Amino acid sequence: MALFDFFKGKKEGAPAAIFGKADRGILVFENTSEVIQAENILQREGWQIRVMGPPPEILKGCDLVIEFPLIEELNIVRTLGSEKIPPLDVVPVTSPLLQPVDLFHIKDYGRYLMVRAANMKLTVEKETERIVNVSGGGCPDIPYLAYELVGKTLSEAPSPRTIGHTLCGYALQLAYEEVQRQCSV
Amino acid sequence: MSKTVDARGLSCPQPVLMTLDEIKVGEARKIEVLVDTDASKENVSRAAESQGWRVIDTAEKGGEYRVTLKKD
Amino acid sequence: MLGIVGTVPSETFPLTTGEITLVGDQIRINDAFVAVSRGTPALMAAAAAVSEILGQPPPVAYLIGDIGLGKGSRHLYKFLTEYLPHSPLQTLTFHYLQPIIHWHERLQNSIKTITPKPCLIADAGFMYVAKMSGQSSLYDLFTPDIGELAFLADEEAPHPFYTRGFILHDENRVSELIARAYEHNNAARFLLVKGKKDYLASRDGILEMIDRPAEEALEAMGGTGDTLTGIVSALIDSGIMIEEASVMAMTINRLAGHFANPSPASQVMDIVRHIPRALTDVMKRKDTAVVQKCQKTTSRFTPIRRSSK
Amino acid sequence: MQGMKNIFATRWGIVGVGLFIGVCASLLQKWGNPGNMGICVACFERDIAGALGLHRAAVVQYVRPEIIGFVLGSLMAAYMFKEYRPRLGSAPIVRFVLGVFAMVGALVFLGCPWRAALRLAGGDGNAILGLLGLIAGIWIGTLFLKGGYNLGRTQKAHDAAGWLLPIIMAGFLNLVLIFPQVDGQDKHGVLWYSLTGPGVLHAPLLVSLAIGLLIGFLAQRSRFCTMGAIRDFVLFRQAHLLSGFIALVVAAFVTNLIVGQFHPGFAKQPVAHTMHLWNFAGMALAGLAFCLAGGCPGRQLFLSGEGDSDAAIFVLGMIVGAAFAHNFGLASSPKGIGPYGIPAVIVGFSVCLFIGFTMRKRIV
Repeated sequence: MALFDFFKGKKEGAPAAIFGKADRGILVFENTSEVIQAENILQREGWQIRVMGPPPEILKGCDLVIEFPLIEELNIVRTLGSEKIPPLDVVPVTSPLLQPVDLFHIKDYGRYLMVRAANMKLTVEKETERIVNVSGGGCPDIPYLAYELVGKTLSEAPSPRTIGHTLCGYALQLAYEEVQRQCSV
Repeated sequence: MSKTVDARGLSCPQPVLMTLDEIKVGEARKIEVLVDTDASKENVSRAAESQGWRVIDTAEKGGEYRVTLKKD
Repeated sequence: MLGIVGTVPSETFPLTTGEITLVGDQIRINDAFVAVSRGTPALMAAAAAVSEILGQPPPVAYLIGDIGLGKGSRHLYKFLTEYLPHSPLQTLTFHYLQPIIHWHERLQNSIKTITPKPCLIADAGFMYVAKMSGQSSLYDLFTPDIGELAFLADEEAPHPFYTRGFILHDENRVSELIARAYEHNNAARFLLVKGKKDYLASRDGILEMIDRPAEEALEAMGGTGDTLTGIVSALIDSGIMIEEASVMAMTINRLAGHFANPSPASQVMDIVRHIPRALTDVMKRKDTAVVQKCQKTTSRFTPIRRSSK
Repeated sequence: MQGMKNIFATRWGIVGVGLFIGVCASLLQKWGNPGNMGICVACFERDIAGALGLHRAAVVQYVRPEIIGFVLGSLMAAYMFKEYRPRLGSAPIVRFVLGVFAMVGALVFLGCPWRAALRLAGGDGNAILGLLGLIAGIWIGTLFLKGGYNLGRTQKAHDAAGWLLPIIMAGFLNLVLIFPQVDGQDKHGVLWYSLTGPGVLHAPLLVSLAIGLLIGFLAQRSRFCTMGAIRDFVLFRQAHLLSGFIALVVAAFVTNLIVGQFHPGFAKQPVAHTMHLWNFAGMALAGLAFCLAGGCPGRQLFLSGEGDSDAAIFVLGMIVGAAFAHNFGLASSPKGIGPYGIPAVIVGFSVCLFIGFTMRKRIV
């Protein structure tokens, strides 16, 4: 019986890896801040897109790409062109894309609440919703984002998405969204 | 110099005795003690600290612990 | 001499090199004043404070503005590639820079021509790019926090953002993460892991752990890791061995944090202000420890001093 | 302390647990348990042996829910804190024999270390001799430990192997529920009950069970051990467990004072005799056996709950030892030691010394 199961398991496992996401493509941009702007525009237009990490062979450093349905290629490229952020390249997905982090870690200090997303930590004072600290992250926009965010309330502060340019900034955006969710509960 | 004490499968007070023996030998500045119960982990840590050693790490793997002790 | 390479969050700040001095709550490089809030200026401030007490020449800054687009970082990479082979630096600390793999490789090629090889320390974005390039083992010291350690341990992640979920940022699994980072050659010769507990590790595993004094509030505070990297850089440059310098730096940073009596809303300059006192304290303790050791040796009448293994 | 999120394993944790046990023991006595016997692991296991008909001493027959609670409470704590570690194979037969003679020694004194402490807290001066004997026995044991005595390593086992003693205990509880005590009857179904003597005296079943569960839970977390308290102090001058043991005595003493259960003296103490030498010798034998087996009778129950099957064998040894003690007239009574108590103590010592001297294979 065990032997039979073993072969059966092997047969079923194989095909999924070959087919899969051939109907998806990725948009490559100059830098992460363009990715984030493009994401804003495309989401506003209602397309089913996701921000992902590039496949390892085209990775340059600190970059993100947008995964999109290949069928919509023409419309999407036209839209981005009219918004003055044309992608550098459009590639069909062949190798697996890197998964962004989806884990949050929340620590309650009583008066303060800290949320961590990937490598970024954001701390707010619960009562006033004032951002009191930003830490973690090694990309150069983090000190800048911290400077812009710390001391402001969640509603006053610019969202990291609009002024950040790197992956760390993107992680901070995720932490920022999670804090907002936590504070609105 | 680092030594390893394997006290897995032994019940109290053997892990503590073996750790203290190694401390008394006085050669090692770092001792790694392997134990497999929480009580042994705590007893070994407590005994080492009473001898002026510090526990610098307690790592768990598959229900076993590696307690790393250090002498300044 | 210690060189510190990094960025400030400004689009207009020009490439600035020169000795770093602490003036009030700011650092001064030539005629430029920079506020010490976090990031590279915090690292520089801490290093300058330590160098001053030790009577060492002040550290030298290689600083440029970059808000994350990478423009300033590229400029700095290019400058260093040409400049470093002719520099008198013994210790180089790299900090917030945009990770760009091909520039990192060019910079490393340039560093390889320097003799004797300077001590290389990397933190933040520059540590990321060192790992992305698979060249971590060229470095002497990395100073990651737990999350960044998890990134070093994940042999597939090109950036901390992609660290896989099963590699937890768990304080209890530090030794496992360290072992994994070394297994795939994604760690420097030494790792100084910053966190609730600070660890010093090498390929042989954890060498030291310091968890006192403990201040809960420091975890949320931006810049506490930067000051630690600054302190250890200045200590190493003064001639102290990396192991010893790391242990001292962990204690000094914690003590300074403790003296500052912080809340989660404290800012990093509160800590920098207390570094001189913490450093003096640690030096004093070290002196007495040395004296005690000597007395022990003489009282035992042992003519041959045992070499420390 | 590094890696020690377990607050019960701190100094204040163990003191707190000692205080809790002391107060509970005193109150259990007030609520119905026999005099100075709020909790006595040896006596209660002996009562269980009687209830099962393994011996027919009519005055000590009752399935004590405290014992059941100890094992099941510890099991719960071990599972809740992921400390359940099924293990077995460290010289089981030796542990069985040690359990037998630990019980024989305890029944010559009329109590285990727990009861010795509670007797002291109740004013029974004979307990001092017992405690001195306990210390002497453990001291002998530590000499063997220093000389390299050990029973070898355990091995990992199936989860279910560690469940067996808890299942047996749950089975006992089940029997009590099926065959509860009927007034005036000495037997209901398979269980025997006492009509006179200490076996009649007991707190309400649910109270006993609840306190047993709580103590089992806390003791598993804190590693409370009365033998270890003395052993660790003698062996490494470490007072951690000892502080818990002392806390137990103090708490029981204060509670006894408050509820009027403190009666100082030597003569006419409840379930006790005044033959000092044999109070001392009996407890010395028990102490030596506990030390060689690595835990007091309570600790053996808690270890059984967290998966240590060798400790479970020791527990079964004690229950069988209780049957021997009463069937062969080895156990004492308030009138004095039993007819064969003296030779039993001598045989017990010989066996324990044999074990201590011969089992010192180096650990590999």
